[in-house]
Amino acid sequence: MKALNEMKLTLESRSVNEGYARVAVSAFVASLDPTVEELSDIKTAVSEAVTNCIVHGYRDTMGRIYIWVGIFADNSVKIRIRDRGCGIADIRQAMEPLYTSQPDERAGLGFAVMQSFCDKLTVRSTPGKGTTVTLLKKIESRSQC
Amino acid sequence: MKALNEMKLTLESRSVNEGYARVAVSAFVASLDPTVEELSDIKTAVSEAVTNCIVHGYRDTMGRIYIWVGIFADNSVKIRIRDRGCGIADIRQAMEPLYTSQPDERAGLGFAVMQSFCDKLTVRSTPGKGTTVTLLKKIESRSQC
Amino acid sequence: MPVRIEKNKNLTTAFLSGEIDHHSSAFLREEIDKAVNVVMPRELCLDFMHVSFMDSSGIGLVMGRYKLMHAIGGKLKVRGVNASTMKVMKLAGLDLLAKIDCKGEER
Amino acid sequence: MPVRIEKNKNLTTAFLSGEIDHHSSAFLREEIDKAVNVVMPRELCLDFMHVSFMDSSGIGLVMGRYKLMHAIGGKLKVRGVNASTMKVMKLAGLDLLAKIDCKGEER
Ligand SMILES: Nc1ncnc2c1ncn2[C@@H]1O[C@H](COP(=O)(O)OP(=O)(O)O)[C@@H](O)[C@H]1O
Ligand SMILES: Nc1ncnc2c1ncn2[C@@H]1O[C@H](COP(=O)(O)OP(=O)(O)O)[C@@H](O)[C@H]1O
Repeated sequence: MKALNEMKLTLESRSVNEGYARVAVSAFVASLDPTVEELSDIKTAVSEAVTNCIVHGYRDTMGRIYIWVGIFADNSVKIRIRDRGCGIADIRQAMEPLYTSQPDERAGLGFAVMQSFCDKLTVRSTPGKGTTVTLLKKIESRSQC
Repeated sequence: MKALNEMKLTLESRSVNEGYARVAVSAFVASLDPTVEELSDIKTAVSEAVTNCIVHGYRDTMGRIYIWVGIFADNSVKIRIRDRGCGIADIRQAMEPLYTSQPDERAGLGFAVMQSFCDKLTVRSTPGKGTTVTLLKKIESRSQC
Repeated sequence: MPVRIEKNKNLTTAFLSGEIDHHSSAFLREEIDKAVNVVMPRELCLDFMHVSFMDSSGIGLVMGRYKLMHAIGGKLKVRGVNASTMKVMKLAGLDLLAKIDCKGEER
Repeated sequence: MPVRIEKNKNLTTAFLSGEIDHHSSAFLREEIDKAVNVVMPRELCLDFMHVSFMDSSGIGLVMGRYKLMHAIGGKLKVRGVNASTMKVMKLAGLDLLAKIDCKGEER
């Protein structure tokens, strides 16, 4: 299915860009007229994925974060967030709730939040090459109600 | 001079993206703490440049608009807006206030607005290849006041 | 970008709202011209009270309505314009064509 | 992401505001822990009344303060949490650790 409208955004892995990524994605999705709750779910999931690129993917280095957002005719949004950082060796373990490789700072709930706040979550990763997270969220069209 | 922070945004040449481009650029610039007037100047200039890509550059075709924004240590913002559309044969004429190639719909004031709302405007274009508009705006740091 | 139009032979008012750009202005132009062509008012007022943004696409909108009112022997008034929209209008010299009231000036 | 802290031996309250994410939470953690280590209060209240956004970085913030208060024999209370922040807290089971008042519930 081709997107009705799509955008591509490239950001540097500075933590100040976490907030910007949330705004940029949610403003783009706004054309689907989501509810406040749907929009806040999207913001939260995007925040988790972008933070992971910065905190884990690039850790103490600086790199680029590639975001793609597509809006579809069935009122769904697909958001792809990609880094070219260290990658994940064991994706299954990484996605377990409460698992984190940085227990002092992180709660290990990023993937759990993405999973429960979106309709579908896909994670692809190659150690040494980077990680791609794809989020899918259906927006209940309010005009259909 | 290297940018303190930069972003790259690619949009399709749909008129609905004019409003989104304004939001995306101005939210990025917000970290420099601009005044309401400075932010609205930037929104207006961006709106003119993006609209020109859609209305003139790609006219009845669909293409991509490439936006780059850089924030600098001297509190200035550089915004580059580029299309791969039809290009401009005579840039001097195009930039004259009130000149427009579409007199029924347009006022011919897009470049005049960009010029007077920014500190510097550069236009580069190659017929058949596309147009690049670069806007520079200094933000008066409020913390310096 | 919705518009509400109060139709009246003496004074027809178009209450604009939201952001006026190339994307929204075609629709506005159509709606206003439809009303003007039916009512043929003596005066048309464009109310910008709830307009948060306008670029040079809005100039074409105002200019075109000025010409239309001129053609039917009527007048154009613009009111409730905020500071940034006023800046765009002044650049185009619209303040020389029509009476423009800024936000806060009108009662 | 500023924080105002009302220091009191019985009840120390941290009034958080804005967006809580990885970027802002390190600063918050530091400020709150500094105050707690000086005052050693019997109860710490995290006031979320003016927090507009929180992701799982905020979980670490609350969890860490829970552990700190536990270590000094005190209690933790969380109040003024909005619906979307509550959703994140519930996912982490924070409602089982500390008393959480939602927005509108408290006087
Ligand atoms: N983009 C990424 N690059 C490398 N590793 C990642 C990335 N995202 C997640 N991980 C790994 O997966 C683990 C779990 O992630 P998550 O559930 O978001 O929890 P947290 O971010 O709190 O650690 C992380 O601790 C990290 O080891
Ligand atoms: N991106 C572009 N691609 C091709 N032509 C352009 C572009 N931008 C501007 N032009 C040309 O320059 C003219 C003047 O532009 P401008 O001052 O913005 O006025 P307007 O958009 O109202 O026509 C346009 O009418 C068009 O012929």
